[in-house]
Amino acid sequence: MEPDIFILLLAIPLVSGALLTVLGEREWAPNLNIIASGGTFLASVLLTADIVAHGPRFALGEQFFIDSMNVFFVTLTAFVGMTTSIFSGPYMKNEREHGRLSAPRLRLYKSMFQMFMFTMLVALTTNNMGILWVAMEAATLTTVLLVSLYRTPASLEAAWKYFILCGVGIAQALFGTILLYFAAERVLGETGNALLWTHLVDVKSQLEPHIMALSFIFLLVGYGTKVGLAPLHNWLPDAHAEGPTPVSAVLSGLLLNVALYAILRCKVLADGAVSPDFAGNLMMGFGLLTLLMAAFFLGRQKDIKRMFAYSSIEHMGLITFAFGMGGAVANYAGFLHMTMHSLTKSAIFFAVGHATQKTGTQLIADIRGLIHINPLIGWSLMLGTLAILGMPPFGVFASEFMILTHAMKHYPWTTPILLTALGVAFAQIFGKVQPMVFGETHAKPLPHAPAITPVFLHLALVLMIGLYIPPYLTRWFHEAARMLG
Amino acid sequence: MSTIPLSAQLINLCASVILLLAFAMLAQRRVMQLINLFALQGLVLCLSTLVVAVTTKQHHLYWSAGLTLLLKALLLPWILHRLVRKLYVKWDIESLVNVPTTMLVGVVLVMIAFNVAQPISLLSQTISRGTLGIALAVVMLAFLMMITRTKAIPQVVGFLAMENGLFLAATSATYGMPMVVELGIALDVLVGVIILGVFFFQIRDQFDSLDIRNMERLKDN
Amino acid sequence: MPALLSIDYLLIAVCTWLAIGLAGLLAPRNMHFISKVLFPLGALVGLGVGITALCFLGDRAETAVLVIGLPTLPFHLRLDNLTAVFALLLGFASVGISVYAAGYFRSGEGTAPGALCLEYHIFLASMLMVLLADDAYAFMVAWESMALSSFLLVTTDHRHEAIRRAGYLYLLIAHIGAISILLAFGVMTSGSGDYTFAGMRTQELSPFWASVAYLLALVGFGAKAGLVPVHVWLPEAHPAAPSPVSAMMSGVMLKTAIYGLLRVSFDLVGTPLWWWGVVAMAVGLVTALFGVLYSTVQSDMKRLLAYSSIENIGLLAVGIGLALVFHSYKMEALAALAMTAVLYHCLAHAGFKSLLFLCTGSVLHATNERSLGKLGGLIHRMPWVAWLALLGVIASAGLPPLSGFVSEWLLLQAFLFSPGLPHSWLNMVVPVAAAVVALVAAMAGFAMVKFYGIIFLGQMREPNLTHAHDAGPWERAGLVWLAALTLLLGVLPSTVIGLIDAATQQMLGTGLADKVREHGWAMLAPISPDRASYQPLVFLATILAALWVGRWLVHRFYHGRVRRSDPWDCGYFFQGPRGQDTADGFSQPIRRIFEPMFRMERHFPTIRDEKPYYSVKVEDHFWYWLYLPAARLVERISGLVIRVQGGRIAVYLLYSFLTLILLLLVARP
Amino acid sequence: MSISGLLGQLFAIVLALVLAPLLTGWVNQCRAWLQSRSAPPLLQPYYMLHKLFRKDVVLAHNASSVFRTAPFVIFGCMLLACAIIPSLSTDLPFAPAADTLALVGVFGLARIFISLAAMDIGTAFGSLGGRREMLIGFLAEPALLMVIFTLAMISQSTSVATIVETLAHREVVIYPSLAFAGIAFTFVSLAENARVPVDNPATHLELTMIHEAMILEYSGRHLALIEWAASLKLYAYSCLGLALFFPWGIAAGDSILGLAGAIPLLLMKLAIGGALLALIETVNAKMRIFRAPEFLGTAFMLAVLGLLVRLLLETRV
Repeated sequence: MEPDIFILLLAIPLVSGALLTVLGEREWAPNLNIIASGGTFLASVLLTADIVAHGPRFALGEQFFIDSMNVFFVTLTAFVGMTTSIFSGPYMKNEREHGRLSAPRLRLYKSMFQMFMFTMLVALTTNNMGILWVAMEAATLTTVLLVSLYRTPASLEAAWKYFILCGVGIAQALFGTILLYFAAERVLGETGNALLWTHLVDVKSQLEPHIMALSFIFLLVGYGTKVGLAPLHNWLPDAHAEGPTPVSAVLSGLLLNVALYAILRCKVLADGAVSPDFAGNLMMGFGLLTLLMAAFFLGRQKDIKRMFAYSSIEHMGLITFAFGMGGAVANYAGFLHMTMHSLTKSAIFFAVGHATQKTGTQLIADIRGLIHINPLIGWSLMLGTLAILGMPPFGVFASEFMILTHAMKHYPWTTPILLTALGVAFAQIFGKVQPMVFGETHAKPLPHAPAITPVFLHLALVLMIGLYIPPYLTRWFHEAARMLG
Repeated sequence: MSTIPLSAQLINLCASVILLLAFAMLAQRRVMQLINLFALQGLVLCLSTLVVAVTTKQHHLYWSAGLTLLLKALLLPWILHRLVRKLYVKWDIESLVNVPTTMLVGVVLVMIAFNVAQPISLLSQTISRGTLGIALAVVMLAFLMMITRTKAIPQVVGFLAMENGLFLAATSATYGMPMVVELGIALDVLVGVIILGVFFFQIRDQFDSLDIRNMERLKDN
Repeated sequence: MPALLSIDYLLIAVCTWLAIGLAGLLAPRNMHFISKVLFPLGALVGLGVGITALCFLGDRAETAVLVIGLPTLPFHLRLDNLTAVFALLLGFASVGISVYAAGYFRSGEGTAPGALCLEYHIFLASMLMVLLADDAYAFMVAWESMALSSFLLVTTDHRHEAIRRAGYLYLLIAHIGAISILLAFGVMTSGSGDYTFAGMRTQELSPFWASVAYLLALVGFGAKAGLVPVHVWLPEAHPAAPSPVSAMMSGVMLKTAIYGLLRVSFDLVGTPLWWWGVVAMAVGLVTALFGVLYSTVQSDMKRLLAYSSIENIGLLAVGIGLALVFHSYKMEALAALAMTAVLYHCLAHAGFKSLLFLCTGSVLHATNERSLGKLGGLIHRMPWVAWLALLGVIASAGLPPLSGFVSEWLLLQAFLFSPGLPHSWLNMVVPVAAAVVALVAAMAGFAMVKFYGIIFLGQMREPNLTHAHDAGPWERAGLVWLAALTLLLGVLPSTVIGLIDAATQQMLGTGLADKVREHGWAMLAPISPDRASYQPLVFLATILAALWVGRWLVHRFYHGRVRRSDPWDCGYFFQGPRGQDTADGFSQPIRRIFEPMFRMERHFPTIRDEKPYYSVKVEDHFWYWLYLPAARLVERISGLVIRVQGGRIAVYLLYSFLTLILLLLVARP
Repeated sequence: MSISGLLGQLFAIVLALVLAPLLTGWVNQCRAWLQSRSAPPLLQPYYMLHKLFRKDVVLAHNASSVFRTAPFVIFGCMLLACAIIPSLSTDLPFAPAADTLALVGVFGLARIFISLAAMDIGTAFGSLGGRREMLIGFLAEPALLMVIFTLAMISQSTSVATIVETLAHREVVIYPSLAFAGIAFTFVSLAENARVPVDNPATHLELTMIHEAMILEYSGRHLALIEWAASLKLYAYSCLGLALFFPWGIAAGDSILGLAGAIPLLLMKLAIGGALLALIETVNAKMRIFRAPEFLGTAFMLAVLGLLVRLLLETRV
């Protein structure tokens, strides 16, 4: 056992966050941010290698547990975190030169970004359902500060709604956690281990079904608020649209995933205790409702980031639906889709960020001709959009293909709903993005060249997975899917 | 009937008081009074935890009781008081719509909560098991309170009252969560309130009031 | 090193095309490198594809499994005779189009040449992959890549709002079609979860589910092919695209949809039911009639051709329907006749429609004008294009001795034998269908005369047309290639049928080749010479003889004197270009006779008009019957759903609260 | 294909070339008689052709090569049609070159060329004529095809020779469908040959003409060829009608005797047909151009009815 890597993984963001807070906004602060994120990513890769080589393991006693399921999320999180920090370098410089952000705000941004990464990594790696809750709440707090970074009325309003809705939601999750502890205690006794997931899984079939059902409802509603399941999603478009774009990218690409990850951990337990359909049906129902509603929301959007926020909701609905169906294929597809969505959506937000900076507006109607302003931005937005809409050969299609075919096989009645939603979403999003990318424009170039590498890095990965999923990734997904039962 | 031990009776009493306070908060228009009621609720919560701790000899429950007292009965009310003073909203009065209806809805919620909790609390072996329903009811009432409030501070108080309900649930169903979790929760709550405090000032700067009805501009329709 | 199979060659071709495309990104602005090196290379690869397919025809199917794809479903590929026929089409058509494109694309506005090169070659490669795919995933990936790359090609000149709209509509309908196809595949697996085509072949579907699968496939592939009512994208996208792309889409891409339909209905879905054929026939007839009617009234030359493509696709669907009907009654010989007609028409249409689209490209380059009302007399300035276009026009009008006639002839022959069907209703209806086909064929002639006469003949309608120039050498070479294909397909039907018969045999178990071969290469007699026969060479020889011998005779016995003067025109002296029929005027009889078929907005001048003008705008009924209502419905639902996001936090909390309460009350383990 | 067959074929072609203007002349003469005019000589069309061939060609300045090629192509098409249609004998070496469907194609090709040529000069009348010709064409063509379908179903073949043999050399069976088809065919023939009531071959009244409008700009040898081709077309249609509906007397083989017997019969039939045509042209008035669709629509309906009658009543015969 080599705990140092794991410690490093958590320590880097924590320490660098603290450093960035203490030292303030300096010339090298963005680089420190990037280096820290890169270090985190490196640590996550090493950790992954370790897990792949030696199998799941504990850390810090039994408080942290890393298996193939969460190590994968850790890598993904660290990766997107790294690319986001790269992206935010020039982005934030431009913001500062536009006078939209001052140095203290930038300090806040960077430290909170690292803290956010820390909380997410804790949430992903912890073995304790209580700590999971604490980390989720902490993630909310850090992101609230990030969302309100601009201190404009709109961003404050968004942050307030975010705080209150997610706070209330997460309180429900706490109630669920209490009930879970209650159920576990009856089996495991009053040790501190009763909230440890590894212990809970071992005894999941003995947990009292009534309590577990109730607990799962609270957990689903609670964490589901953070996932953005309809009708609990209302905070999400506001927060995405009003925060700085890098924050939108990590919210969409990572936070939603982590919340869903929390639900998945709970689902495993609920499946074991209650009849296997209970949690699944609930998730399928929420998933379908979310998917459908989000698709119809898309049509009326005037703000580009808001629109992609709804797109995130839509995809979260689809993923939730996939996990709700359960089974090896659907779970696999769900994980794949989460990955693809994270990568693609954050890439889109990067592109959107540059686009909005170039044009000085987030209004769809005012953004035109990106491909003339900067062909790379234009193409990346176009390709990203097509990818997120499920056009092959991008990876999103692979997962959607699997989800759809699985649904067709096991729940044929859901296919019309799924297809309606996907079709409507396609029409709406594409109809809005196309004139933004193409068309005429008069915008001028920006002082700092955009960091476009992250976008294409993401899209290249998505493209690769659409055509070829490397065997180790498959193995990961399979392991993870098996863990979900 | 008389088999219920004294401690349990005390706990039930505390729980009932908490529920009563929840109703009182639901109907309370003045912000200062609301904070006071919240502090009182925290105190009763602390008492009930203490009773459980004494009865069951669970050591960590002493710690949680202390934590509750410190945080919910003293620190948070103090912060809130300070905020109210600094924000000059001491005499803010909310125009609650239709208090009787709200109360009625509250009663229905209590019934629902009891019904939901009933089968579960029977499974519990804790002496405080009967209060699980009350805890759920408190959570829901706090929820209702957040829905009905139009000012920022009372909404936050509602949010904190919900935490109280959760804490009651934790002690009543399971004699409290593991210590590390409780500490984490407490820390989160504290940080949350501090952040919110900062927020209040920003909101007031931007909107000239803490009325959250001003914050309805981000919408789609 | 083991010998490479044909499928390997085709895979190499796919990779080469992709590599050529990527090479374009190396020097995205170097027009010379891209057009004079990469596009000709692509044409060479196309030639290779065509020759490989040609050599393969008649061989046993070859399969391959690639490493890429889903872990549970890697790309399965299969080369069989049906694939080979369409690969042949793709390869040979692409040669002409790529060569033409080498001379056509110039750097200017819109997409950079490098990106264009990439998109174009991805388009080619994905079409070949569509043909090769042997599992649902590979098929869908290739299919959508094809849609995507062609969408990007269509929007090459994306500064124009109309072009963007066209692209949007195209991709949207393509996507919906793709969803439908995916569903069809899903139904065909019948729950086995085996998404390879081999797996689907082994499934025995109940008639109901088989019908569902067939109808879904018809909708899905119909959306790509342009069957009514999912045709609306076609007349928008084709004119919007650069001409080589229009040619590629119309000539080749639409055929991949036909390929898909054939693949599903004759290969994957199992035994067909008789009414499937009737459905296809009905849809086909409506499409053909609709297409040809609308093509006659267009005043944009590329739209005219696009509608003409719709018509041809309709005829193909009729042929497929007929083949299905015969096939379902086990009348395989007749099914083979109809099937041959379908395959032949695919080839023929690929040739002549690509040719015509490329000709419009040359006209566009020479004049910057797409509207028929502003063209005219171009034969004097661009004789090469004009004469080659004449070949295309004659073929497209379905006249001997060119390619279009052969397939129409075969189709009508197939119709003639339908009275043998053991179904009295069908017996009655099918001849009427034949009548409609005849009408369509005749009206295609009208449309083509309009197309040709207005663009190339008459007086120049605009003064700037005098500066028009003929196509350059590359363009000319591409046109000649396609014209040669059209001519060859026209005069050597027996040989060609002998080649493509392998596909018919594969689908139906029997073919025409044996009978056709009996009578030598010069005569086409699919059943027996007593019943029907056709010798296109005699036609050609007679006409050429009349031309040369007649001319010689007249000169020999009389004289060859020619005097030039002003036209006579019954003595009218005002003979400006405005005196000619406009594009609208030419089609006036059609609009008048078929008035209910069009949605027209007309403006008639009155006596008091200061500036009298006449205008007519013809629109598609389906747009108002189907698409706008659907869009409005979505819009309305959106309007309802959007209310959820009302901005008030208390309401949001209430949603959350009610959700919780509802779940607590309802959800029970 | 025997030498005698080839000779027979050549003879049929030469006969067509010779007889066609004569038929035109005959029709004109009959018409003049019926209209109480003094008739032109029977050989007038020959004189005219000779005169036209001798004259210079006057081409419009912007006449293109299409304009100059078209007369030859049209002439060739008509020649081919005449070579295929059995006038004297069914044993024609050219016959397998085209069945009835291809024959329709041949007429279509000629029509397209003449329309294109009409549009080539770019005059108002030219394009008017071209448009109307195509209009008549696309209305007449399906009707003709339906007629052919009826016949083809009776004889189980689309080959003209086979149809004629079936109808002529079998025991007499009454086919009601043939009556429908015959009327439809007559209609179509009138329209296709630019006859009253659809067109008037004798008019240059600008708003009513179709065929004449298209050839306004032709002169000299080109006009001669076109006029000759028009005569050939009339001849071809007549022979086709006779062969399809009155096939008796057409020789089955290529014996000289059979041919010798067929010639007078053909002449007689043509004479009667020409006279009838003149009669029709005399008793009818020319229709407005937009009545033409109704006229041809009727023909189409009749042909389809004939087909249905054939399917309904005669399939069990």
